[in-house]
Amino acid sequence: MSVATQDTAIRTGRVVRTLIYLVLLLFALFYMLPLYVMVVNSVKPLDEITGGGMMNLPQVWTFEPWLKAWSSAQIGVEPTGLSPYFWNSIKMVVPAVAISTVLGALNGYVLTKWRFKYDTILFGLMLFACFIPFQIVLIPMARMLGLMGMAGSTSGLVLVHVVYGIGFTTLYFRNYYAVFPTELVRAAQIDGAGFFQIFWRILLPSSGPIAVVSIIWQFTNIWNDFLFGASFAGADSQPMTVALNNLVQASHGVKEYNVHFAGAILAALPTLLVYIVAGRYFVRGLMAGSVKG
Amino acid sequence: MGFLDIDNTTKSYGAVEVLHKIDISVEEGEFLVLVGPSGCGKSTLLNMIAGLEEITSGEIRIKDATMNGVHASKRNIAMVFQSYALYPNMTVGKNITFGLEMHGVPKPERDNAMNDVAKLLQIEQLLDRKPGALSGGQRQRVAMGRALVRNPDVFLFDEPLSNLDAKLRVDMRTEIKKLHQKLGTTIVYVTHDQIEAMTLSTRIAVMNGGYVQQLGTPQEIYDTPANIFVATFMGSPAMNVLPAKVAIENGKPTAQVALHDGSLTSLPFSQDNMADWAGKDILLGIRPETITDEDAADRKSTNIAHMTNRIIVTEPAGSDTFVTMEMGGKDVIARMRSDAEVQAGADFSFAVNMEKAVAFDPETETRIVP
Amino acid sequence: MAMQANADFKTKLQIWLPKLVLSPSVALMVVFVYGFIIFSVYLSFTDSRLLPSYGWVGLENYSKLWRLSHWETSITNMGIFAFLYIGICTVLGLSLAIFLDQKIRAEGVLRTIYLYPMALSFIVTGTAWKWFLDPGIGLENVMQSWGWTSFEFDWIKNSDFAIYTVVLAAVWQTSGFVMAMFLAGLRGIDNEILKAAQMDGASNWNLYRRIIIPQLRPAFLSAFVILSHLAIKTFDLVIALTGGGPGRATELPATFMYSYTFSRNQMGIGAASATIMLMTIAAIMIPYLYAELREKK
Amino acid sequence: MRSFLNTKTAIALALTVGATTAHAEDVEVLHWWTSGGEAAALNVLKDDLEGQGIGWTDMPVAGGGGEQAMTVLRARVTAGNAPTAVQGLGFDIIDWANQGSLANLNDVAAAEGWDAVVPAALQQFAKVDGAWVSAPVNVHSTNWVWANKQVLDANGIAAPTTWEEFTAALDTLKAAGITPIAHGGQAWQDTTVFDAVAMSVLGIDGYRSAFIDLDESVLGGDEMVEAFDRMAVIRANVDDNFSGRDWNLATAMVINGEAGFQMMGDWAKGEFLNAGKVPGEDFLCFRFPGTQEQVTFNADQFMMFDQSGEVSPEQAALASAILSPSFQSAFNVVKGSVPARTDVSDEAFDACGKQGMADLAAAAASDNLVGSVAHGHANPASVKNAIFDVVTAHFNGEYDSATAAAELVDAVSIAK
Repeated sequence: MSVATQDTAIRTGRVVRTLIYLVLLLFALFYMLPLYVMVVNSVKPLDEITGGGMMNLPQVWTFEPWLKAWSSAQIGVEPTGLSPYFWNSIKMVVPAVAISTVLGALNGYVLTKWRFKYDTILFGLMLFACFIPFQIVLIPMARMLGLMGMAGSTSGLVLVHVVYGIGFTTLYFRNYYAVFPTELVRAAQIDGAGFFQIFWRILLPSSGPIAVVSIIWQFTNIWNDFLFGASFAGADSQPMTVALNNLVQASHGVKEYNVHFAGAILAALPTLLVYIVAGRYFVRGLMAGSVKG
Repeated sequence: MGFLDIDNTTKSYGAVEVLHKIDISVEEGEFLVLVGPSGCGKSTLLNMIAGLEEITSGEIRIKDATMNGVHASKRNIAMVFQSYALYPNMTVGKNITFGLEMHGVPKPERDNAMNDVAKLLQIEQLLDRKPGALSGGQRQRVAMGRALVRNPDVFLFDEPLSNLDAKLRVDMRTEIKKLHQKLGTTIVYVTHDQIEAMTLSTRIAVMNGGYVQQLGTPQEIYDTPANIFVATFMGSPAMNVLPAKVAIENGKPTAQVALHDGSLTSLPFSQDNMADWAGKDILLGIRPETITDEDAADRKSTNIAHMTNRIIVTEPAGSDTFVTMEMGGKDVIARMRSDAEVQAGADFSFAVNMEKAVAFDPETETRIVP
Repeated sequence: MAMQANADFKTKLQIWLPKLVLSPSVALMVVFVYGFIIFSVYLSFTDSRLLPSYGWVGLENYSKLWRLSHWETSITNMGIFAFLYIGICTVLGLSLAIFLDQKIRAEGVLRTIYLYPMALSFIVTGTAWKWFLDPGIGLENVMQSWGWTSFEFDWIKNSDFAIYTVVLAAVWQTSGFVMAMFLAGLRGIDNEILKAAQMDGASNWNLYRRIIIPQLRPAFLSAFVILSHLAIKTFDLVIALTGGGPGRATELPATFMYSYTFSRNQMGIGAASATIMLMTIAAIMIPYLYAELREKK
Repeated sequence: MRSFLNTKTAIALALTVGATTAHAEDVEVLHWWTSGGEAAALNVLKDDLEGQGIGWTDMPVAGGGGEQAMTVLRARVTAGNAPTAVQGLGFDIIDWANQGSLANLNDVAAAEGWDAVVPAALQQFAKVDGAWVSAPVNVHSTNWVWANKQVLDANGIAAPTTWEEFTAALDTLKAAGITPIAHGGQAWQDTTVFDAVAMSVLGIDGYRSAFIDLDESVLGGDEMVEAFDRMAVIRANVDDNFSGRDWNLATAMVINGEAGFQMMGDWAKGEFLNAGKVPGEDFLCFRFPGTQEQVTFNADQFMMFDQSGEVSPEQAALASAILSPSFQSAFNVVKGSVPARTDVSDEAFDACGKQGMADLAAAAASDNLVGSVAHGHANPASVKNAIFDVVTAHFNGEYDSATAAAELVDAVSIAK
């Protein structure tokens, strides 16, 4: 395990250890429960679901709902399934995460290694910006996007997500770079490295752990966003969450719960994967950055 | 005009002036040590020479060219940092040649330079390792290698030995001195360790509170400290400074110093001008090694005073034995030969080499110049 | 910035580059955050309804706002929710982190299980939660069908308890993340101190209470910031879980603001509630930020 | 500050000039009809337009009975990027028309004679200041009761026609151990029931003065207290698990015979039909007792957003297609509603549909057709939601009936 599993000095007795395992397992069950409900019901035929017993394993296993959710469920007037929206989301998330992470890294670099008067106040303002409730920015943001000719486009959505992500990415990188030795920067300056060379050659190669935290955070938030996606996307750039909402919220007619669950899991798959794959670096990244005083 | 001139230079942060009108001129090949307690401004001054901090007023020149506003990389200087500041993501070789690469030196030349330096510092076998895999001493060598490879006009060292253990520190100290003698480069070296300052330097600037307290050769600094701060900062154990009154005895000025029982002893000055201070209070500075047992008194000295005083504590240190007594109401340390028969609580007869004693004006705390 | 006249262009550029690099972010922040906040505060003094309009009405929207029992409900709910959510997440996160730090065998797997809810939005898990909490088909039904016939769990249908189901789901989502923060904090503590304390005869309990937990202060602070920010922004969760019901029993300021601004065409009142929310956030965060950032200088 | 000033002028600009987005030959349609049946019905429209060489850019945003779509619409209009056509309901249409955002469809309307075939009560929401601004798709009537015929027969209950008969029927069912009323505890469902109940107490005139004219003496009057008392009776006949339930799950309870009645708009019929039930045989549809004369309605329409100062050919084509009798029939058969024009043949409709069309025509003729509060056809959104708040709070036991009536006056006055 790559996370620093240190040699804890704490010793515990056998009974206590058993209890600890029990508690940990119990909570694991608690955390798994909703996912279990979703998975189990996504592989059941609809009549088994409406017949009750949401916790029961399927009597007949079917992967039809998954196929339907992906490629043929009714989203709008076209039975396209979620797949085209999946790619819309990817096209939005990748640049937005990349740009906000790079900007956050540069900001953190400037705020810790190139300090100037009032830099702390500036950082405070950026941090406070994380707290703005998104509901209040919808209308003015729409106007700004319209003025910039980015309304209803993927680039507009990228901009929105970058704007409201910078605060967090800056926070992460600033805390991380704050403990990065300033002497290294000075040594590089004397060696003749410029502003960007220092960043690129000296700081960035050591930024892996915090970049993982920033990417996980941003990826999750942007992928899961619904409000901005619904409000600022055009017909051909609606992200996955909006499509999922259209699938699940359809107001009239039979609710195909199994398809809804399959769709929901599909919509969540990328973020789940990110957590499972990169999660092991996550604690390490937090350790290196955001929980340091 | 020296090789490196620090001319009337000050540094302020906002309204707070932290360095006050510093004037130092360093000749080519000199080894200047800036020494002082932490917060005295020595590192700030070094950073200003390096171009890492701006100069608020005044001028810094290297080879007669002003360095004000010149970027650190364009000053042809190299610096060795306290933490070594090795780039953790690069190999030792890369660390050494990074500066050359940044200055656009072609790769073959870089490799040659790297090999030369590695040979000089005996770190050839480390070139492919990452800094994380090196010991403290090895890192230190690499850091020096990185500075050497640039062949700069001035080397700057910022407390380079403070992270090493005691033994290694002494070894590296010698190593640096050898390098300096071999290469003859100009060095400015910051330390808070007065022994490093004394052993390495050709000249020392003792700094405190943003002022250069004294600038001079190690000997000058040691023997004729400009003031009490310099006197007590340089030397270990520190110089004893005790209150005394000047009296004229037999036409010669003497210092009247109270012993442990309140009785006065007379210590005659070698400096005749102390007669001007007759009847006044002064502070008398006596280095511990100038108070000895009678047998160890400096035979070349023309002015040995004698006194008997009670020993409070003895501290055998192997080569010497330190003895604490009370003089002028202060603890005073004397340095005995290790075989001197001293015993705590007993009275003992001391020889004081008054030729080396200095006197300070108690008001200004500056040395009364003969 | 004192600049020497003889500094060459490249050096000058190097001096200005850091600020140049920071400036796009600052510009974005000024326009898209603070500009919008000012705009929103301004709207709260206007007669805006469907769309922004600029007839000045003074404090009318505020006086209307405070007459709405609905607003009071959402404020009270925010208090209950924030208190319980932050409290439970912190305690649970810390406990799990401590347990997980005992050289647990399947730590990697468990950690991932605890963390994954953070990856899912409530648009994804909302239906599952609704089912689970619904007495007719969820936990109550399952327990009763397993033979525990007296088991009752109908909070989501009960105006007085529904807010606690919101807390439950919110805790489910973020406590794993808080656990990760504390785990990181625990891993950062010097083992020597622990050994020393054990030699001093400290029991495990005392070790944690007196030595370890006090050292986790930075983790506590980070957790507090992240949790309070999430608490204030809680929106999807309520919409997905209860829609603000039963009645208006689980309305929170964010849902209130949204519904007045967008569903009810009373943008002025919505903006007034947003202004009050922002002021509350500022009242909590500014002292915190001030203390945090000052310390680091 | 700068951005705000820009926004101010720019919004004014956007509203007067309008904006251009969809290609000249395409229509972009923002709607929330995403379920299979609805989408199939929309496809009829889409194919029709594509037959005329007009592309269809689909912009579905479901959620909250159109609330989510309205939020998106606001963002789109503010951005100067309004869709060509937007599904709209009642007062939302009037609000947007008053903002000057909608195109004038009078030329199409005159050419096709809409004035003559669309009921006047519906025209109130499609014509603003004498100008047609949207194309009505259908009329839903909301004061329906749906009943499981087997359950009623088994308990000897005939379709009740008065409140007394209704309460007697509820008692009978309760005694038989059947949930008398299937209901979903969501504000709009509570108010849908309230609409019918209030109508049954207040009558058409009282309903109008209370909910349309917002007359405080009626809103807070004794009859309103009586209406709330009846709501309490209904609440007492709903199972405990009603809160937050989706309407279609409540319908399923009636279909499965777990419950006797459900008060719901005509869209509930689709659920019965999907379950293979036959109107008149398996299930009954009748007006809420005491409201047999009246029809409370809501209507889906498509607002045409002003794109260039005048109606574009595509918008005209779309509007014309929506109002064509063939589409009206095809769509409404699927949707469960009745056509927005009264001259469409009822041939394709089932028993309930036929009754709905007849009721609508009769109510329109006798001035008994009135907008539904619950569905935004009686008041603007602010007032509607204020009423929701009170009705829901009362239904969930927060207020007694007298308090509820008093709160109603207060809440409406704040929202006005």
